[in-house]
Amino acid sequence: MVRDRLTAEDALDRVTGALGERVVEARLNHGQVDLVVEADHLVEVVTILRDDIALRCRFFTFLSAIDRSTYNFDDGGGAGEDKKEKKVGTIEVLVHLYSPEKVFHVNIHVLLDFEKPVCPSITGVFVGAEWHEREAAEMFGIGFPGHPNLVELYLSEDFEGHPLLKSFKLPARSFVKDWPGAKDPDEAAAGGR
Amino acid sequence: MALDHVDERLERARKPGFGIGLLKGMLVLLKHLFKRNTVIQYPEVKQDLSPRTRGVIALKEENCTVCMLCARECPDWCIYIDSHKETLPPKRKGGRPRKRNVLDRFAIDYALCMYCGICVEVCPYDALFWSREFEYAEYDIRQLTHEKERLSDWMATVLPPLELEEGAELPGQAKPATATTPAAPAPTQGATAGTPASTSSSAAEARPEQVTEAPKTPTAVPEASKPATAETAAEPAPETAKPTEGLKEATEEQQMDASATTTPEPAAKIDAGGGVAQEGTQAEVEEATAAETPAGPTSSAVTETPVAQPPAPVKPTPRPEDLEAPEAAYTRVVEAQKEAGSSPQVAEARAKVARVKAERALTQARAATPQQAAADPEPSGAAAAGEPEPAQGPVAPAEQDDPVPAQGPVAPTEQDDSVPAETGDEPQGAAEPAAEPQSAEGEQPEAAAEDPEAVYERVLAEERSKGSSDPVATARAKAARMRAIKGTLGPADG
Amino acid sequence: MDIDLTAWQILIVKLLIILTVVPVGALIGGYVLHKEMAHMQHRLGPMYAGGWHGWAQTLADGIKFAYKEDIIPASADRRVFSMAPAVIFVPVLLLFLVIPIDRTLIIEDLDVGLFYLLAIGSVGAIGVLMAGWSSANKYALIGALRSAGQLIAYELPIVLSAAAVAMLAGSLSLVTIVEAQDWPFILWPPGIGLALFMLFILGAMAEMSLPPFDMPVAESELITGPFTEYTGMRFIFGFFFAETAHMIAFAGIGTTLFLGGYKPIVPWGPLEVIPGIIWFFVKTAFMIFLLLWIRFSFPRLREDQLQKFAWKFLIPLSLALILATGAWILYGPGG
Amino acid sequence: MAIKDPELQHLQDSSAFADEVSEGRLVTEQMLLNVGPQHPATHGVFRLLATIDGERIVRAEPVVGYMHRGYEKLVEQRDYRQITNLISRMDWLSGINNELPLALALEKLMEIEVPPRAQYLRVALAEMNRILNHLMFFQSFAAELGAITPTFYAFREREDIQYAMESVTGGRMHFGFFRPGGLKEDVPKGFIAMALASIRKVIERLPDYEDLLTGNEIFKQRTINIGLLEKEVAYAYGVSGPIGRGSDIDMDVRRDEPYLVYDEFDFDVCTAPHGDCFDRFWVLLHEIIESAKIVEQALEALPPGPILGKVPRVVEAPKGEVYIRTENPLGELGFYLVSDGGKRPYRIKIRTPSFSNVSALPHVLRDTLVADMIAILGSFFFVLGDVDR
Repeated sequence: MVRDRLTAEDALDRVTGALGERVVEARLNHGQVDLVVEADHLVEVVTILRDDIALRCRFFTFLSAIDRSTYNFDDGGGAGEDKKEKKVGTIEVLVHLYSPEKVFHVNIHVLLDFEKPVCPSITGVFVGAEWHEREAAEMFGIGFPGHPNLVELYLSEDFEGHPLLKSFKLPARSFVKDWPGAKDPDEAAAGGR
Repeated sequence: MALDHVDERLERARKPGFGIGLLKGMLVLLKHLFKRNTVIQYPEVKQDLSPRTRGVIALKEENCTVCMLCARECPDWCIYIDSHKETLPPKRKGGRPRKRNVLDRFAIDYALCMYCGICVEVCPYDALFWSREFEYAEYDIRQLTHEKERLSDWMATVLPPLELEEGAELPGQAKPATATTPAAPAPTQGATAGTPASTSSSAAEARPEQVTEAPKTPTAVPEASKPATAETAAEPAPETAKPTEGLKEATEEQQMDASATTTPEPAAKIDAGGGVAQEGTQAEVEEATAAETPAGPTSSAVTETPVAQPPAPVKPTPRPEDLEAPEAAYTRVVEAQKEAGSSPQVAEARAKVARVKAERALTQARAATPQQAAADPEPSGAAAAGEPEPAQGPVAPAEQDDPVPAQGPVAPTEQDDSVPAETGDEPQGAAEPAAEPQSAEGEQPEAAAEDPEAVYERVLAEERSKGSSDPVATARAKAARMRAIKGTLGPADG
Repeated sequence: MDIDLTAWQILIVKLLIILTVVPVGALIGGYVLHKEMAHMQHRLGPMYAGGWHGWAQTLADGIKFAYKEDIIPASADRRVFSMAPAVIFVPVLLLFLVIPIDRTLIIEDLDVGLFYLLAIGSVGAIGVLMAGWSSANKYALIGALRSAGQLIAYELPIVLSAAAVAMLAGSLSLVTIVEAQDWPFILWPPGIGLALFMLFILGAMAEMSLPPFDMPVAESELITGPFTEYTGMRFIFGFFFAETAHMIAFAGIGTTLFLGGYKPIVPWGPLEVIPGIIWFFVKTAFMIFLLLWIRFSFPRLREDQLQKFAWKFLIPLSLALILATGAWILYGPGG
Repeated sequence: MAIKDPELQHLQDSSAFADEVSEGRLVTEQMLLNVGPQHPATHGVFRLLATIDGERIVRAEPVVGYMHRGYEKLVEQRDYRQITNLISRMDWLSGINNELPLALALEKLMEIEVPPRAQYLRVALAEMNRILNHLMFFQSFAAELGAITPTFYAFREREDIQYAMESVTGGRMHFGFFRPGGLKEDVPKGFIAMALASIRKVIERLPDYEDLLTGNEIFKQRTINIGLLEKEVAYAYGVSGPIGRGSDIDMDVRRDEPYLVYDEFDFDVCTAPHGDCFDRFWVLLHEIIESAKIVEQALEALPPGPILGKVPRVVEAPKGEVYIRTENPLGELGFYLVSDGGKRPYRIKIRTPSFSNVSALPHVLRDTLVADMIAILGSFFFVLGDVDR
């Protein structure tokens, strides 16, 4: 039940206070705490968030990943100020925790190297993360050392490639049939199908 | 905080009873043994579905100008359209031949369709409607592709939209008027639809009286169109394409209020009371965003063709005195547009439209005040100046506010429907079948006083005096001359 | 004029009677099942088959199944697989031999009628096992084992309650049992009579694996239990006819044992005029209505709960009732 | 036949086997039972790989992915209106609730102000859809336990509500009615009366359902203390909705972080402490009453006015990221919308309630009976479209 509801600001202060230097960057985004954390600090951060009495982020909402390789950071609005560094971390794991008592959200962004993304598994802290990590692994090709059985969740064994990466082109329907809307209004070719 | 009172009941519920619960359960069944059943015996008794039910999509061929928006917007790629270009003889002797898109094939493959209604929503010319028929199952999946003949047959089963709940407010109106759209009497010959009034008896007990009672009795509710004076945004603001209730099927007059140029961001002025984008049917403005466009057709931004669709119920015509003179409207809008930063052509086009609107309201007010004569129906969508290049889409907004709806593109059947309550069922001559927008605008054909050539010189001089640029002046003069030849009222000679 | 037939011919006539009356009864029973279920669930039930209120619905089902292809699974044990439905259906037919429909209208008035009934009633369990085992399907196997365990567990309450009735009537012949009963049928002897009746009803429902005892046929778990692999005529006879005919048979037995068979409900003058057969059908119809009513209103018990309910509750209760009836006979008003 | 069980390999030769049996130990091998993917107890295509020993389940491993349509990839190719119709097919029992988070996320990014009438109507339609969803699960749970009659009572009620919603949106399951900024159309005359009538009929008939099921001894025996899900485990798996509230998790987005106009209505959040099948069912049934209360308040206080805010014709979300969550009938549905400024989202992470709820199944199913597995699966209200996205 909701004990003492925190406003976004003091939730941010509490989180930064509790985590100290483990966090690369912390800010508020639409009333939710946004943290950028290094991969090796992740398990520590998640454990603190869950166990710290002042925070009690006990509800594991989800873990997923975002492939920001084609995200246009240029016009400044990108997630982080230093755009150059952002370009490197173009794939990130996103962990979202929620504190039912204090009613505030924490988004943890873990920036990973694009070629070989590896992020420690948090199934030790939240056992529910197992399925989420299996999905992120098969969809983004992220390695999760420490995961009990990292097998595919949705896709079949013989599926090559990682579908949710931007590089994975969705096999468009165009080779099945061409797009009916392709005709321009004024030169609509007569005698279509 | 878990609720305590629930806990007692929960704890009591969890204690094992001694068969009493079983008996209570059995009594519930016995009770139902003697209740009247609520089952509709389907084939004999049909459920009286709402006109909004998404059963099948019907096509009104006359309205389709092959703008391909629906085919592009469809997420499932299930609309196939073919058309060819035809050159039509000039409208009048002096005019140049006009090119027009004629529909060859318009097919919807209902095997793929997911009935989302994006096409019906996105169609700028109200050519697609929802009909509530759903009994068109086939044995062979190929027959599920309905060609345009069959789609037109479905038009017979399209029902007029429903009256709105009291609080409903149309975007274009300040006061919440229950703008009903007195529509054509629901076509009773709809094969299986059964008259909407016949609510299935056995279901009546279970279902409160079905919403659509008898075919909408058209109530001459103050038509919510914008009286000229109130309407400040005279320029062709892409004001709400569809009335709030977006039930365009029934708006008997259909307007093509296309802003002349592809305004990237609609310089829309918010008219009273409503948001810019009409609530339901946002005409799809952005360029075709086909689902996975393989190469992404580099189609030019299709002209944003918001279809102005003010409800067409009869409006109390304001007195001529308090209407703004057309010329004043024209000048006012040009300045407004200039400092609003739009390009000269945009400003000028908008001003022209505003002038036509103002003048139209003026003449209509003048015509309506002496007697409730039904202006002869001017097919809407008439292009004020020059014929609409197909690509660019119809230009002039012929906002037809006259009491008698102009040729009803929406009329389900070819027979033009008029507002029954308004002036009786005086059969309107069916508008020319071809959707070729008649270029004449203006309503009361008065005998033109002067001969065309004199009109030409006079207008040319006038325009020059007013300082408009040369091409504009000649264009206006020629237009005036054409009108004189045709003998309709021009904007200037209001 | 009386026709003198040899014993054989009488036997054939009797069998013919059974072979016609029981399937028709099963059809009617099926129809009543659909209709009652429908109206209890606030709907109409079959309306179209055969005209007014779909009276021919079960007939249509039967014909439909007859046309269905008769598939025997490849890995099934063919002979046992094809024999199983017969082993289930024939005992149900034989039950009708001894049920007295009217004072004289009884096919075979055995003086050990009740004993015969109970013996034939338990043959069905073997058929179910045969069906489950032979169709080489995991679900069928589980269904069969459950069904066998259940039939055996609930055999006892029926036998014991029937025994108590036999004690009260003093004979095993069904006709004498009916004669021995008089007016307030199940209410006499007070308490015991009603308890015996409830016992019999629960036992019968478990025998026929009607909900709440339909684990072997649990749709959501084992689809149709031992009969998952059966199609066509085998399915009809093994499952559908057997179940409905069984229901009618048990309703008949229940009427004869507890509700006073062909005797009028109230021994009041004018009611005596109505022939016994009418009374028998009225009471059986009530019994069928009761059985179906229970069937539609309850979820099913779990397998172990069912067994626990039988061994720990029903059987001790029936033993106690036997004791009570004995005491009643000795020290009660009769003794 | 060969013994597959690794521990029992030493019994391959018959002599060792004979000694085992002679020592009185019954040698049984565990059977691998495939429940699904076509199985009446699973709500859709879902396979449970259960290793059973007799009738006791040793380990149950759900195999998902049969319904995986790849929403998160599809969504990156579609514009926002097409997405609205797409995601209403995720949890197909609550079509309109699925569309809500997308509309809210876009309104938050584009700072659109939604007129009050639209907000009230959204709440009313969402709650009516919640009642439809709950009635459906009330019926399917009862059917799985063997009671067939609740099915028809539940559908009788659903029909009226669906009819009312169809007269507004045009569809019965997939509505496609919410737009960023408001609704597609306004409600027809008579809708309020019809909706309130159908809601009141549900409330008036709930005591029947209580007698039919909750009071029923057999039902209690089948569900009490079956399938226990502890509170901490539920938190760890992210279980929310009626299942979470059945395990004493007092969380309801409508009350904790009120979106739309939920803060203007008074309704209770019903929770139950024990975390077994009975409690989950109890919470589900009582949420119907709460939803009905909300619908009544919303429709009676429906303000006049337009139903669409100021929305540009082309819905283009500005750059930015936002996580919006709403109380879907099955739990917390959240959209993490990353927008690149175009007409199409750059990425949407769809956090569906059933995905997390079902991931807690193996924990609950350990050491239960086969018949209980059916009760537990029935009491875990999940829809496969939600699980597999």
